[in-house]
Amino acid sequence: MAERIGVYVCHCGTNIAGKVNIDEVVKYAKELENVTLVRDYKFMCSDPGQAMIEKDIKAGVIDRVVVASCSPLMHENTFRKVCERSGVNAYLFAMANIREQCSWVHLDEAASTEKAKGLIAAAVARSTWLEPLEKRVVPINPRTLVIGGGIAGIQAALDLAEAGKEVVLVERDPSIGGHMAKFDKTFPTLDCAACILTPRMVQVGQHKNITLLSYSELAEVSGYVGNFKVKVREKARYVDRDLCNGCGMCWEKCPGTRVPRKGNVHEKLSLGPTTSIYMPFMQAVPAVPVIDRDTCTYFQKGKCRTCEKVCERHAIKFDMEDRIHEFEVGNIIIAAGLQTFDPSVMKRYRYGILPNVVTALEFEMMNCAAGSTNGKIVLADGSEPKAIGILHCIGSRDKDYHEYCSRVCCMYALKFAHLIKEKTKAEVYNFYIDLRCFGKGYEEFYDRLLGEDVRFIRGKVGEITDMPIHEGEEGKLIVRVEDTLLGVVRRIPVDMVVLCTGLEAPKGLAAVAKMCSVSIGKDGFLIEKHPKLGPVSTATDGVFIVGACQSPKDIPDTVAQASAASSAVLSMIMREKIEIESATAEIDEEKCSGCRICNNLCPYLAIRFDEEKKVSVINEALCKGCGTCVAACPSNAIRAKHFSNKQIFAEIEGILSSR
Amino acid sequence: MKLKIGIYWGAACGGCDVAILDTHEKLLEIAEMADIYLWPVAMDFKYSDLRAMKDGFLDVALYSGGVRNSENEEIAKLLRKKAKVMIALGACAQLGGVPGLANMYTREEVLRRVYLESESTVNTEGVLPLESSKAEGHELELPHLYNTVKTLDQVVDVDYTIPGCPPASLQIYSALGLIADDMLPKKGSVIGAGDRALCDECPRKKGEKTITRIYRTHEKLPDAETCFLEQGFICLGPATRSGCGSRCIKSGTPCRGCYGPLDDVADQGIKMLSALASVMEPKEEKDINAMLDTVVDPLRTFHRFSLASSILRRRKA
Amino acid sequence: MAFEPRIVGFLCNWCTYTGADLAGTARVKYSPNIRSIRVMCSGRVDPVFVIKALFEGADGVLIGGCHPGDCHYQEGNYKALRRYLLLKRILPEYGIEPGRVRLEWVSASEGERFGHVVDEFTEEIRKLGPLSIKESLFESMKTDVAHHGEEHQAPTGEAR
Amino acid sequence: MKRIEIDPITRLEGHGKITIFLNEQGQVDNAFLQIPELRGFEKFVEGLPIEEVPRVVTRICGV
Repeated sequence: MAERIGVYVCHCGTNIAGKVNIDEVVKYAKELENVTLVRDYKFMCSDPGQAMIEKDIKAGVIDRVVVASCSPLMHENTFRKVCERSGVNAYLFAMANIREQCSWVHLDEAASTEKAKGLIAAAVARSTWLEPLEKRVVPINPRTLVIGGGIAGIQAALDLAEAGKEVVLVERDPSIGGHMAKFDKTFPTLDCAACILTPRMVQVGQHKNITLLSYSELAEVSGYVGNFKVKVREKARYVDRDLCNGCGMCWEKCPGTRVPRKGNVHEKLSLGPTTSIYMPFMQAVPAVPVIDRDTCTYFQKGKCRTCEKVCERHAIKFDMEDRIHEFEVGNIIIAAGLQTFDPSVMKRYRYGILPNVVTALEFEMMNCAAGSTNGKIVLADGSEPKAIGILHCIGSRDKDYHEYCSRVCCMYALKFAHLIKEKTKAEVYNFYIDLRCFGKGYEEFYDRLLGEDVRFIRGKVGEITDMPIHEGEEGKLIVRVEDTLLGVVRRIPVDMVVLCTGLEAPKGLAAVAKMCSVSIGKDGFLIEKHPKLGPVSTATDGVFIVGACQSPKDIPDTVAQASAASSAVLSMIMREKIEIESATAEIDEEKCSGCRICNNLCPYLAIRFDEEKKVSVINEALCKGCGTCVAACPSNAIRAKHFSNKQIFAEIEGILSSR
Repeated sequence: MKLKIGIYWGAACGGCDVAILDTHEKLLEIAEMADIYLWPVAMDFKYSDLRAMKDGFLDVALYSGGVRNSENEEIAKLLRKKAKVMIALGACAQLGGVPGLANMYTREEVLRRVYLESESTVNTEGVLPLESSKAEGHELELPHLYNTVKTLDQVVDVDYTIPGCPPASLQIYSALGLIADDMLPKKGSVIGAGDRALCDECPRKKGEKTITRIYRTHEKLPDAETCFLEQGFICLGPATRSGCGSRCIKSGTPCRGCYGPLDDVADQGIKMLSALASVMEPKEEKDINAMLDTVVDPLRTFHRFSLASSILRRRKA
Repeated sequence: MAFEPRIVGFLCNWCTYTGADLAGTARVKYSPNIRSIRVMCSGRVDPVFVIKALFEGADGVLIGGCHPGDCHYQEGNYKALRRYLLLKRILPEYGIEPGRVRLEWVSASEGERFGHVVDEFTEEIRKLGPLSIKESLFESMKTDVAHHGEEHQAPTGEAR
Repeated sequence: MKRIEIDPITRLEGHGKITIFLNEQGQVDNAFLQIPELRGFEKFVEGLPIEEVPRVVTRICGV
């Protein structure tokens, strides 16, 4: 081999020279294979030290550089830059750490000198096998994709749009607004949810920098930070968005029934509008109705088209089809939100069986002035309840369901208690495990509730039953609970039970995560880059996560995260370009057998299986160069750039070459 | 010009020779392209014939079997001298093969077991083979049994390797074709086999892999369509060169590694060990160990054919 | 001369290598018997490297990674752990004490602990004595000589 | 005394040599069959998982 390696041994004043015999080391290094020259100097990192290297390179004496000095974590970059400006690729530089891991930590001079020799021999051997690598700088597309149009997505989209950056906002439902749009009041301030949310929704709908794709789902993501290619499937709503003026004639005349109506008031709660062509809710954005294909008389039976006839603007388009939109974006913010726990699996609470056992979300809708009860709290038969039990931690803090705390239930339970007290004369019982009122103004709100004649019973409810045993229990729901403060089992008759169902990762989140190369934790939520220092970033550069899809969160925290993510995205956009890892892994297609050992190993999901070629492929833009797949590949088809087997083998031989 | 070929077996079972014969009617073509000058299992030549040849007389030598004793080494060296191209034929010559497993023991342990302790041996006087002995006044000599089984390339310079235990017959035929047509690749190459691992030709469906436990053959009936490894059966396919035609896989048995490692893989067995450990599910030390308890006999499993060619080559005495 | 163990360390860039640097900055003193190779993640440590190091003359090998849950690459250290535990099961069959290979989680802030780990490991290896794999292989083949042939070739350990 | 070595014996499985000693009259005085090959299967099948044994011992003879 014709490598010409220059070895530069640094004294670091006396830091190295005081413990390592420099002359001996220099003499040893001169004998090593491929070494053309060896020099030593007081401070290699100083300007004259750097100039020494520069001169030797420019004189054409050497084409690779080894510096034996401090840790690469200290000065690798310094010397790489020297190489670069002298015309040698930065990756042809190797370093021997003879200070932090040698002269500073050992007492014996002879042993330190021997060790220094081994470390230098290793660096030289490694250097022989190093290969030049390209520094990769990629531009950042200033457009951002926001997935999810709840309060998190709305906030992030508006932050970016207001800063003058384009945003594509994708929402699965026909309208943006998410869960917050279903609430009446928000804790602890009791703001009216609609009053604070609606203006923002409208702003999103009208903003010139926001492309809103509602009733749409993410179909495909490819590419990498700064340069993602995204496909979004917009489902056919059969109503032309540009023509519709939201007059309401269509759904007034629609004979179809999206949901069967029965006598039970509660059965309508979660279902919203009932006709087949419907507006999701009155403040919906976009304010365009949707036809539910599954119940539409025309789609099911072939005739009707009543809506089409009554629409003066001819906005109904029965021939509309799903559309695929393609975008290029630089960053992605996932604000996919949450779904609430389905308590029907907890048989003992008899949700779905007893008519007056409702979930928290149903109770929210009952309270919402725009809901089907006009905000009145009523039993299934329409009458007013005399006592209501609120059960905390349903599906949360429960090893059988979700181990985590859902973080919002205590507070919304208190809010419910307050609303009940405000709207009815009913007795309110809160059955809790612990009350967690940790946010700003939360504890104060709890304190206020204690003064509102609300009863708190500490205990996890064992059962809800309608079987009376004692007098006064007939026609009631009986809450069986161990009052752990009194140490007795109690039976408390109520008329209505509200289950404070926890929050969980929404359906489809895993698919979105996979498309965006984000990992999912055991709890089903997305995993952030660092729990403390990278709460909205992910392991994949250019992909950010906000709100409840990261973990259960209340509105203030969600909004804070959304703004954090949008500022992180802005910071990316402002840089205009970003340098990405060069020392990545690559798969030699000619060698890959398609065994798929590596497919599950990559935390960044950079490895994909090409079904056509039957080989695994690494997306080098996603690869961070950890090398795990390389160590696993049983046929050495994967190569780690800058940490190849050859380079490491050479280092092993070199490091053991001195006594 | 017809090729002059010599075929020899060292510490081998003769399976490689039979694989040559198994080329069936192609054997006639081989006979047309080559004249055979040595092939103990099939034809009558003596060592004296080999010694009498001029150096470089043979165009090709095919050596199967490992190097287990002084005779093996001697003939290997003789063949090397007499042949222009030296080919290691089969797993034993390439990797040491199954007999290479003796490297887990010393020469003495092997001799003791075979001649003194074996249940079927009656040897009341405790006689062990002697390299030179006197019997009824006559001097007799036997080769020296080595302590360490060696691969052919640990003893002589090998030009090419045809892997397999045994090599697929058609692969031998095609490799001989390369020689006859003067199409040999660069020295040191493996010929008569694929460039990728066995999974490339394995007909089973392969998906992402997360293995929760290892099964032995009697513990579970394998699904006939899915990758063995995914089902928890240790299959060396991912670490083994293709070219055999997935013989074992097609007869319902996981690959055991006879075609040896891929190019640039320093240690087939350890590499497979790494791959397998990588796709195991457990994360906690306790769970990992519980799962590893289901990996029986790891050294011989990962190094079924390749112990003598592994980096460490043998058990440390 | 008294036996001085030679230990090769494979240290992950983000935790153990940084921790070892911190030991330096804090002037923690520990035995000079370890020589480290920096890799980006303990997940890069191929068991073949460990075997190679032992073959090339290391008496012990230390693999250093981030604590579980702290891996810079999320899960590389778990893969390292599984490979290490399986490798340990094969070593005795090679006649190598499993204690010669050790995996330690040392974080970037545990400079002092890094020193302790090296000191402790060095003493353990010292007790086990020299490994001398190559020498022992030579020794095992000393009598493997063909009658008429030349000496067998010395093991080279070249990567094939 | 004349010594004739048939080495190796061929066209059969396995390694062998025959050494024949002739007396002055050219008659066979003594003949020895020697088996120079040993691989040690007896040893290295010890402790092998039982399902592996049939797959290993088939390598005793492939003819």
